[in-house]
Amino acid sequence: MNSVVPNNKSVARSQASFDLKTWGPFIALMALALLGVLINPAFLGLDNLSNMLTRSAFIGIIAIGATFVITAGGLDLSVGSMAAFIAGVMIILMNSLVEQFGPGLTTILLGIGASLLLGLCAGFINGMVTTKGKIEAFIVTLGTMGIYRSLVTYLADGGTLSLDWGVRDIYRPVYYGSLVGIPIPVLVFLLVAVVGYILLNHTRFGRYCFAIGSNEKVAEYSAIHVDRIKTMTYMLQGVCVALATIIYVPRLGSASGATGVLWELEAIAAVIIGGTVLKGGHGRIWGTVVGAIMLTMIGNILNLTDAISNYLNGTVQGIIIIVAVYLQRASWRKSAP
Amino acid sequence: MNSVVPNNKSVARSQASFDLKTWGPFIALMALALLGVLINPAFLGLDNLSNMLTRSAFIGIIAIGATFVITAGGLDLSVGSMAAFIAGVMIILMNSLVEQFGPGLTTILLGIGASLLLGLCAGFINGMVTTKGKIEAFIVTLGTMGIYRSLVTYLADGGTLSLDWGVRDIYRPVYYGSLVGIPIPVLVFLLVAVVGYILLNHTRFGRYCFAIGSNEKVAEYSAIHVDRIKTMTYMLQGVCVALATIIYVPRLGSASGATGVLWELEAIAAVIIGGTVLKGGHGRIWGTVVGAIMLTMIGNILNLTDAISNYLNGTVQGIIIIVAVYLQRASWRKSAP
Amino acid sequence: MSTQDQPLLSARRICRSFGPNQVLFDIDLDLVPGEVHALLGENGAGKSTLVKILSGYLSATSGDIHLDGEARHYRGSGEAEADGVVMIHQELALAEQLSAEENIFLGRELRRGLFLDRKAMRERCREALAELETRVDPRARVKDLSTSDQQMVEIAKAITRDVRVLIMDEPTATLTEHEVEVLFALIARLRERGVAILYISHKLREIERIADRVTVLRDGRLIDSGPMAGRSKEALARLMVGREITDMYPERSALASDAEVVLEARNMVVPGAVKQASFTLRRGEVLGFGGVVGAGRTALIEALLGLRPRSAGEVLRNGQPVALRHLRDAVRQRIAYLTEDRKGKGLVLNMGLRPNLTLLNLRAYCRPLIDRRREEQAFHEAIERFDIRLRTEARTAAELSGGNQQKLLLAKVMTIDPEIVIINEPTRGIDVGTKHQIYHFVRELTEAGCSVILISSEMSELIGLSHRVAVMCAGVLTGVLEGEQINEHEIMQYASGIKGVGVDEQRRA
Amino acid sequence: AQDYTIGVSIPAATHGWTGGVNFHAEQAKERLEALHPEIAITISTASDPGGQANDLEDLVSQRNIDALVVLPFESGPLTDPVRRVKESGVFVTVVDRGLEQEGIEDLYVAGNNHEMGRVSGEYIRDQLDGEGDIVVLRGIPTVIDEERVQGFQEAIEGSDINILDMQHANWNRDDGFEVMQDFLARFERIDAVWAQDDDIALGVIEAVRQANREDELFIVGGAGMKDIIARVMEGDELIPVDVLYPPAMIATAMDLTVQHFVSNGPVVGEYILGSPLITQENAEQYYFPDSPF
Ligand SMILES: Nc1ncnc2c1ncn2[C@@H]1O[C@H](COP(=O)(O)OP(=O)(O)OP(=O)(O)O)[C@@H](O)[C@H]1O
Ligand SMILES: Nc1ncnc2c1ncn2[C@@H]1O[C@H](COP(=O)(O)OP(=O)(O)OP(=O)(O)O)[C@@H](O)[C@H]1O
Ligand SMILES: [Mg+2]
Ligand SMILES: [Mg+2]
Repeated sequence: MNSVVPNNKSVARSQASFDLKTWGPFIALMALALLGVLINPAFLGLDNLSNMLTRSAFIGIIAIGATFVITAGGLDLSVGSMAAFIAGVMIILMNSLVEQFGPGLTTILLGIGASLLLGLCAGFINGMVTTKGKIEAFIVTLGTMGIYRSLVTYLADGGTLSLDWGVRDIYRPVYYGSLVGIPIPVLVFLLVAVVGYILLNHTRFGRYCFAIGSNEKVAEYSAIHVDRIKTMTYMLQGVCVALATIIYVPRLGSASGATGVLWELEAIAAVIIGGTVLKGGHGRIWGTVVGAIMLTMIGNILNLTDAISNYLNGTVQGIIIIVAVYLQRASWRKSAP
Repeated sequence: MNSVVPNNKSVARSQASFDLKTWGPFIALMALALLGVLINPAFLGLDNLSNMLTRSAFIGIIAIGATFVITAGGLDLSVGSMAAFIAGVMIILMNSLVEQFGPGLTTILLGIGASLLLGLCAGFINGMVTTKGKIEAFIVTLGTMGIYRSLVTYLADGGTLSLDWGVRDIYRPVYYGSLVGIPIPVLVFLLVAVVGYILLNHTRFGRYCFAIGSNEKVAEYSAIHVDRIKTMTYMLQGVCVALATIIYVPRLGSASGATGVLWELEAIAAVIIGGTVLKGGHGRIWGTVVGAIMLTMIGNILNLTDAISNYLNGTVQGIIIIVAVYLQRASWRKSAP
Repeated sequence: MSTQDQPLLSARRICRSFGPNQVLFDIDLDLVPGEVHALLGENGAGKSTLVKILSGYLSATSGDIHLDGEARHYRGSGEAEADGVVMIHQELALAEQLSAEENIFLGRELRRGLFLDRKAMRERCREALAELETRVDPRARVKDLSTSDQQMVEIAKAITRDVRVLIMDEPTATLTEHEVEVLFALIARLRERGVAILYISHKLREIERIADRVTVLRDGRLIDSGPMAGRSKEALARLMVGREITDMYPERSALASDAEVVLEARNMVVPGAVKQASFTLRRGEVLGFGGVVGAGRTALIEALLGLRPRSAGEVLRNGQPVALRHLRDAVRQRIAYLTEDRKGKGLVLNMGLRPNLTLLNLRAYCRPLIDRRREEQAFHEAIERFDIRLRTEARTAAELSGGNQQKLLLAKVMTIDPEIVIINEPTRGIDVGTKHQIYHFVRELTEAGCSVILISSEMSELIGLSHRVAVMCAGVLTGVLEGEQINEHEIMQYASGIKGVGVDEQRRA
Repeated sequence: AQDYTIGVSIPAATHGWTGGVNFHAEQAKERLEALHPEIAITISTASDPGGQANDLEDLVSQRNIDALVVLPFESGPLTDPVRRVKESGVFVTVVDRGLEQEGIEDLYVAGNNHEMGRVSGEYIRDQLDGEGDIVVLRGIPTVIDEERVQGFQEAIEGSDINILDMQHANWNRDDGFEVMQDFLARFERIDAVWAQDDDIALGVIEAVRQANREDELFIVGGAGMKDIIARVMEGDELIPVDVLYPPAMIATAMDLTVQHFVSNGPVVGEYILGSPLITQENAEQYYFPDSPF
């Protein structure tokens, strides 16, 4: 009688799977952490954990911006070289401001301001060319990726731009300092994540991103300024890149053509691992945060062991990423066959 | 009664725009060639043109495979490192076969066969993990990208794998030789393009790719084996990569971790420049061919002049890509407002 | 050929649940060759769910399906199709980026050797489209076709297969009267050939014309099933809704003779679609727009609202020229627009119901963050006001039944509290009961001083509701009919360009 | 009248050292063109071996070069393309990385990666009195990296120096920083760090500073970056020495190639540059504050 295979669990699924969709990435993260501990107990060291989180802040902050862009159906390949470019300009600017203002707060604040402005403009350009020029985001940002990368190489004369040592000493705490025991980059990351979460899930802008990513036509017929919102996602991405750069520069105090290479791929990977859909219409900030931490963690775990030939790092990394995502997706699927 | 004739123009429109969509890439290519001639008449030299076309064959052949994958709504980031890996295995194999068979045709044919088989398998793996594992293609192929890249580094012990010089001398004509005045790689490229065109536009497989990329659900309802077709696109991509590798190896006679870096980006760019839609559902082989040639041409043109600092190559390249695509898309838009 | 009492396809005790909610309860259904079986029911009654089960798109929670007396367990629509059970979807199931021809043959392309036999397919496709008397170009991409043309492609897709059982889920919702006639002729031919036909529609007039047998569902239960003979439209409506429906069209609200003009369009030109159209709309008025599909009504209105580019024309709101460049400008002018394409342009199908409802006027629910409670409240009001039936906890708009989607869309449009409401085919896929409610709703609007523009291909709707009817033909606004002039014959004459201003002159120009 | 065209093909400035190569090539071009009006120099940069092979073809077919100065991305893949250039009658100078076949180049100007590793290894061995725990940060997995590591390992062979672990830091500051952070978290005691490259060393310095373990260890970089040399000059105990591997070798090669055309006799042969140890005493002569590297 009951021969026909039914789908009758679907609503139960809808709730259970919703939970699992939310918690899936966290579960995968825990599994990964367990692996880390098994490989080397030093993994759980406070220093190591704090190092790892601090590191993940760059990619994490950039990936939060990317979550918006991707949710709204776009793509930004230029973030890595944009970061390098912003870092370069910021260093040049601060180095020259030192002469006027000395290595003080003014110099740093002006540098930070310029960085944010630059990020905003860079994002604006990406957004306008994509929307007004009606060119695929892939092409536009591939183009600007090359442009920024070569501009920073040009600015650095092929070498490295180094921040004035005086400024560096004052600026240093932005990366190395901590507040109530938490490293500042981690705080910034958390702050950006919270703001991003609110923006994506509790504001009009976020809602519009979802709508545009799902169906641009419907968005247009819902009186949404599609081009404007899309451009804004790129601008937000730019600001996120600028923020990441602001906490990146005090770390090593330098920028070169090699800065931020492949960050775009890492950022997009973090976003997708987190459960955001690459084709748009569905985005999750906490997923992205976990994705970013997961990527950093894989690198960290590999550095904690010499069991594997160095040459095979990439293999292990690749396998872990695929397995982690599989586990995570599987946990959704189990409840929804 | 039936005096209403409203719809007759829409047909005419659809044809006009279709033509421009087909010819748009060619127009952009012509514009680019004109730029080349203006910068340096040597651009038109027979040697130069033949060099350029020969070069574009690698990316071109890979991009033709990518056209299928992308049309069917997938993505393959692993092609570059897959090429490196295949090249590596092929070289190791041929070097060891030399001892048995000597540096003859047998060795080379066996190498070629192994290469094709490997490509097929690699594509199969990508396809199966994506479809059966239900993991995003982006993640899977990002993972395999790392895996292949590190495997080739491992095989080469961090260094370079070099083809036996005896074999190299025999194998050399595959890249440097020509038939009826046309370099062999160009012939292969053309052949792959023609086969690809027929496959995409004149067989069920191609049509299913369009359907799946356009709407997977509808394809499934139409009794299409979605997973199978998708896996087949990855396998086709693998074969294309193997073919590209087969004509690549005699050129440089070696493989290392640095082989094929960023080819995936170039291949995807060629596909998108050619007018294939990144989100799937629409693909054009000739567009891809033109896209691949265009990318090579930009590099070639940059070598024609000293006017621009080498550091700014990327800037010029980026601008040219964006402008070229803009021109091409603009030509569609004019006729279809 | 099987005999009359031998059912071709029969369903026994079909149950179906979505999660904890059961939407079908022990449904029995028999389809007999050469018979048109009509399936009726309110929006959300479970009709689409039932037919999807019959044709293999969904599986039943329990129950059996027999074909030719043999039990069948379809695991996919492909298997059902191989048995000759073919369905025309309510929710269009076409690959948008493929051409009409490619869609029609999707999954069973004709081949010559390894290659597609494009010529043969084009030939067959032309034949099928010709049989349906439509002008659809086989090479046109489905994305670029109007909804009615898409529906015709869907029908063509079905009839080019070897059908034994043809299931049609509201095929006429988006069709013009002419196309409906063509379809009926086709149905008649298929019936002659001994095809069993299951036909779902909310248009009782159609049921009356073609059905041999009817089955009525209400809330997922079988209410009645039997021969059509001896049943009236009214009786069917009562069975469906469970109550009597009288005065389908409410009395028109009285229109003050000095009612001021709230909206005026002058000399609107849309390239390729509309030539020099002007009209006015007064306070409290229902202005109907008639014409065959493709006459340019949608183009005219959408150009007015800034949704499409126009090459000339002026829009005045309360006598003041206004520049509407984006739909947002129109919303600011308190003009609401209900699109005719609810899936393509109306609702974000993979988004929740509440976000869909508030998307148009999200501002009103922000302070400054989105206030979920207010959204929830608005949603409950909308459910009440527009009678949206939620029998399951639908997470996304895609899970609503077709008619309920339409109601949600109407509710969405009304969130801006408009003064001018432009509704394009508002009752598409809506059951009689709700239609009745919507008509009364239109009247309430005009009572309250709002003005309504009603674009409709349903003649009776235009006639029943409008104070004036503007008729278009081939992009030309041929005339505005008033009072006694508003009748079927007159509208047809204007719609086909026989009567009315300047059709020929303008076309020649 | 420009009688000679010299093509220079080098890797693009993707990290510090190649950046230095680019800089010195540009400088040499300006200097030589000013000095010898009859000579024109064209520089092209590539970001992978295939791209460099393209550049070589273009230099021949578009520019009709008379001489080629090439710093191969990798030896293996570029052997054949360079041979083809040679076969078209061009004077070939190979810089830094030797080709896999003998006798193609007319002139070979090279650093010595093996020796660079050896010098570093010997210094660490001597400094630690032949016993201690060290970590190694390697470059991008390539032949160069492999040769350096081999040289290094040969130098410490037989001593009681224990390499705790080696990881790739890809000649990149950020990677150097992160890998070192992890080493520091993992190992209680590290006596010395071989960073192989000054870019990596800069990252390592910051990581060590962060962990406040400056007193425990010292770092040996390589190449001769001005920032590092400045520290060596100042007598920084964290970075007591550097091992030279000068990007300026490209300029030397260009000079020699030009000499071949302007001087009377042919200039051929091998010019191997050593990898001297830069200490506080001799640092001054390797310090070029105007170089970007
Ligand atoms: N995938 C689904 N998940 C959850 N509920 C669903 C799903 N599909 C349909 N439903 C629910 O099942 C009920 C029956 O829907 P169905 O589409 O069969 O109605 P219908 O009779 O076709 O209505 P209409 O006349 O509006 O098309 C509705 O309440 C609908 O919300
Ligand atoms: N963007 C456009 N460019 C060119 N022609 C168009 C465009 N949009 C619509 N048309 C054409 O204009 C005509 C009018 O189409 P429209 O959809 O406005 O008809 P309609 O009368 O509103 O139909 P319906 O009854 O479905 O609302 C059609 O022939 C259509 O092909
Ligand atoms: Mg329905
Ligand atoms: Mg219309």
